[in-house]
Amino acid sequence: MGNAVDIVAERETHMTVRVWRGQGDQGRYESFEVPERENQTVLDVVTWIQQNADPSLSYRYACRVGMCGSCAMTVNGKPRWTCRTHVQKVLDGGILEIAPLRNMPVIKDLAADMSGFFDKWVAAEGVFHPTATRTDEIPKIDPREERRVEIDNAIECINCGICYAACDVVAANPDYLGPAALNRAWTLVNDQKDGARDARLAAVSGGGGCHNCHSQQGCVQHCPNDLNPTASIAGLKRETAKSFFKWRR
Amino acid sequence: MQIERHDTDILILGTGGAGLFAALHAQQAAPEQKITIAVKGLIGKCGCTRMVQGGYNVAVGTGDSVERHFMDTIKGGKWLPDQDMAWKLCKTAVERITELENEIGCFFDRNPDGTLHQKAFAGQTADRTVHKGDLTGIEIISRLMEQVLARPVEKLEEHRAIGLIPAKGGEGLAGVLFIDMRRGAFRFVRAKTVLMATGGGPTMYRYHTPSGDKTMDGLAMALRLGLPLRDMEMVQFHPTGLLAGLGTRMTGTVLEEGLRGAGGYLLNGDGQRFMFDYDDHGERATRDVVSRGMYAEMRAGRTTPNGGVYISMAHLGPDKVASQFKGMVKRCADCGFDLAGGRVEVVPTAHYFMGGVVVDPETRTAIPGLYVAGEDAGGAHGSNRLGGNGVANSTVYGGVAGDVMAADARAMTSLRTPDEAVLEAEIARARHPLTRKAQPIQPLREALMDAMWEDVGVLRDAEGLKRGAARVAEIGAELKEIGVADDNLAFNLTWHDWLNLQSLVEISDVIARAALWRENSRGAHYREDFPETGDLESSYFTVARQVDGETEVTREAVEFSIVRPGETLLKEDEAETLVAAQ
Amino acid sequence: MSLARTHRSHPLWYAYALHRVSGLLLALFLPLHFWVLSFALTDPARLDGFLHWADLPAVKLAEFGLVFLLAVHMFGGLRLIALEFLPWSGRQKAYAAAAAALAFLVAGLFLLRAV
Amino acid sequence: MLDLRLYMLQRITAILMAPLVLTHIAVMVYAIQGGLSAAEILGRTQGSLGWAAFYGLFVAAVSVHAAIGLRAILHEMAGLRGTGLAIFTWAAGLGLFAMGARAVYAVTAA
Ligand SMILES: Cc1cc2nc3c(=O)[nH]c(=O)nc-3n(C[C@H](O)[C@H](O)[C@H](O)COP(=O)(O)OP(=O)(O)OC[C@H]3O[C@@H](n4cnc5c(N)ncnc54)[C@H](O)[C@@H]3O)c2cc1C
Ligand code: HEM
Ligand code: SF4
Ligand code: F3S
Ligand code: FES
Repeated sequence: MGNAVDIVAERETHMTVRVWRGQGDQGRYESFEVPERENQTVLDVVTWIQQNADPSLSYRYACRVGMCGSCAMTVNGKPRWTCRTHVQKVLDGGILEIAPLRNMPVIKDLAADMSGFFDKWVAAEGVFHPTATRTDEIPKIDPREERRVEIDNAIECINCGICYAACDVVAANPDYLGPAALNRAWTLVNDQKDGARDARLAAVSGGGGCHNCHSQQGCVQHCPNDLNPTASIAGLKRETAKSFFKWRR
Repeated sequence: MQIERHDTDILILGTGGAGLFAALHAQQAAPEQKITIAVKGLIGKCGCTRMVQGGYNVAVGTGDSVERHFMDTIKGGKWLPDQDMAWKLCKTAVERITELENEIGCFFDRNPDGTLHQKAFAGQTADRTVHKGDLTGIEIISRLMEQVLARPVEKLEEHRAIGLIPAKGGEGLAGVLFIDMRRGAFRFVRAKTVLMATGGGPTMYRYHTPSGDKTMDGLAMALRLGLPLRDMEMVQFHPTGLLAGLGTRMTGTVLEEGLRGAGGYLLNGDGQRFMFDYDDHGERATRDVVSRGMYAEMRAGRTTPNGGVYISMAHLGPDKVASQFKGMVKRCADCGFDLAGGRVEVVPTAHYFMGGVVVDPETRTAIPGLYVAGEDAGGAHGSNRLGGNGVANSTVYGGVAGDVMAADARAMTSLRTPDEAVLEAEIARARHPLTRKAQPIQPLREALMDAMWEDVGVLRDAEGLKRGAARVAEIGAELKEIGVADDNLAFNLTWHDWLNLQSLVEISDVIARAALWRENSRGAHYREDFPETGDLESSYFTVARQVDGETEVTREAVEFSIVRPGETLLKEDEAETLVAAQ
Repeated sequence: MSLARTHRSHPLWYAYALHRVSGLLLALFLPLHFWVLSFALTDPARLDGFLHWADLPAVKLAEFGLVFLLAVHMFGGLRLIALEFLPWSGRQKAYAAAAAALAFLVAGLFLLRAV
Repeated sequence: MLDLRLYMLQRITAILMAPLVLTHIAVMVYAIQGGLSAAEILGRTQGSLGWAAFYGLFVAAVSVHAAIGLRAILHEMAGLRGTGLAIFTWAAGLGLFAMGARAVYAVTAA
């Protein structure tokens, strides 16, 4: 065992990692030399720096397997889940540049404040409104039913905020609810068990609603779970457009 | 020391299935009470409930019954479970799953006819596990999180509980001391009732599955408060943890159970299948059996380059594997492994902690005002937890705690006055490293993980356990000498690493002692020097508590309040199992 | 960090940018266009002056640009409306490329006829 | 800052304009050959009710459409909001419409 580690140490190659450091709006990049390993994610690199080079480095993670959506950062310019991003996949000329997620206030270093993201989730009515109680039967629902399939395509969101960081409308329009919240709202619009369809359509039709999306599709491009918020938002646009004509009648 | 003070009525620690359910139920039952939910990470985005893959056990399938679910739980726990708790778990799960579907908005997988799809995990005699693909936890926690976010509940995110503070006269719990992690400041929150739902988490082993925020803080706090902890020797190992080498957080993360179920092979370093040397069921044997087989093979030196064994799926057809286990294959691929076509190194990995605070079926503890639910509470699973009973347990008892706390808080007119001496002592404990010279902490964490893995792990004996306890004690002493730079305490992960390690050391010591104390082999606990199960009729469970700074372990007889060994609740004409043989 | 290394470096973001720039330029050009045409009422000779000026090769090229902007904005806009109102198609990149190609074609035709 | 109403107006005007733009481009491609002259243009359009309706519709639609488009751009890229944004939108729409209407009148009035 000890031997194997020594051999690795001898041949160790390093990469240059530039890490954003700072609190609030104040900050700058700092460089670290980090040993390369065969199995190494971006989160491992960040961890290595905190454990070996600079104990004051702040970042956030929890599950380390792509389920909790806590560890997203900007890696070489792009938003990514760092626990599931192998370094070799993103290393650019031996350099790794790591910054906090875009479009959210920075708490410190690589940890961003996600509260605005979740406030909008609620504002978009991304919350189920029951029509039955625990004493009723669980409804029989055909899993192949069209609306169910629509939901299935969009439901596996881990609220990581990556799409939110990849969208320029979010950056430009502080009221814009953003792709993840709207994506969730779309699943609920299709949910036969939900009782707040009209309220939800109204919630996504205001000044920050789905109609502000310009179909940039950065959200689709970067979603680590291959979800398609653009399609969901298009769905909301369609449903609200229908209601637009209905309300007028 | 300046601390911020803050009052509430109902305080909840943790936002897993237990914490979130408690918040919802408390809010529904007593909307006039102020409810505060505090968590080490972000609401709903930490802890293990979110990581649940397989699913949720509940007896709602055709032919299945609460009695059958109960019997499986008792047998799975090798007659050690608290039967009243196990019964309430199985019974209330039926209501809870309906609540999740009808009130919270979860949607679990359906059969073509629209009814719930259920499958059988190992150790179950009916198709009982409700699930959402293999991402059941994300569905449950995301939906619960939305409900809580939308309600008037005070949220203290990235607030780490570090001490349970008793009342001055000792008549109950006064409140909880936190570190507001973002600012690095202390905050004391008083409450009439406090739920501890911090989810245990055996992350003191070299290989472990739970999320990084779980470091036994809750049980360590309970221990310091003098509460009795039961079944502390019971650590469940999952056989197939990913082995990706040192220096990566991927190592230890779980590869789905279904891989073995579907016919995956475990191969030793020489490429030979070995599980049939240990058990007739081969790779399909239960978690504890497979873990032991793998451990024995590894100890015999027939290992892979990183010291584990291989899982190999390729003989089932890479395309088929890739489509059947899409998520798992993608996860491996992201990290550079080819699960569908190649071999992946695996190792048993610490997964779940059956031990916990002694509670009654209403989640009450020995201290008025403190309630415990979820993985922090002991009793429901005994010596082994069935796959699918974990999330059922946390959601069932979280809800129970919310109801009970709401009623109890209503009956109280005032908050308790804290014992300032304990408060000061807890602050001093947390500040201790800030008064020492800064040094790296990780080597010590690794030393602990090695000690626990090697000496208090899958296969145990007296000699090893004693050695393990000594190693843990030494690490604890060394930790006291290690400092953390105090120039900026805001979001200072290194300070929290220190505190994490202290919690882990405190509980590791209890695990080693309890394991040494139990001189037989039950469920997850296997003594090579005492391989027998022992007499079922005189089954006992271990109880550990700290008295004057020393941990004492005693035993208590299991009360067979519902069914005795050899008996069953199933009717005579009922089949042994409803699961078609595989 | 260069544009190529941001979240923007994918074809559909460029398509978005093109749609915005073309819309903006058209909206800026429009008042000028209206102003010139109104000379038909007030000062026909001046209108002719402008039109002859438009015979200059450089201006022809600018006109090609205008037609391209109009065409690419229209095809791009139709693409967006299709995306929003028709069932989802996985070929968004192909449609964006087709919109740009069609616009080139139309503008090219215009240029060929103009010279 | 688009709500449902503005969005619908912009999409409806866009769809309306698609055939108009195509026709407009077709006419240009046809007319450009051999150079343009005022007489040629006016000869085609003056006194024609059809062309007056065509361009009248075009101008109305484009005023609404472009004003809303510019509104979004100004909000997102210049941070304009509230009353300022509303005033700008109306000004842009009415201004374009006034200029456009005058131009249509200029080329189609008999
Ligand atoms: C990978 C994996 C897969 C699993 N699969 C299944 C399965 O298929 N079926 C099943 O039944 N069970 C499964 N389990 C077990 C199940 O997840 C747990 O039993 C259950 O979710 C525990 O719920 P909980 O609410 O008690 O704790 P958790 O969900 O773990 O939540 C604990 C919470 O407490 C917080 N916390 C911790 N310390 C502090 C502190 N000091 N201060 C404040 N907050 C704190 C944490 O951040 C977290 O929010 C799995 C576990 C893992 C790790
Ligand atoms: C057939 C004709 C047209 C179609 C189909 C069309 C379509 C569209 C669509 C769908 C949008 C919304 C884009 C978004 O929200 O992302 C848009 C925006 C816009 N359009 Fe048009 N349009 C047409 C003609 C015009 C004309 C002639 C002008 C200019 C005078 C114009 C100016 C604008 C502007 C300024 C925007 C805003 C761009 C942005 O928000 O990024 N459009 N157009
Ligand atoms: S839609 Fe995708 S990128 Fe956006 S929050 Fe959900 S999982 Fe993350
Ligand atoms: S990136 Fe933004 S603009 Fe729309 S398509 Fe996605 S939300
Ligand atoms: S740490 Fe949970 S998604 Fe990365």
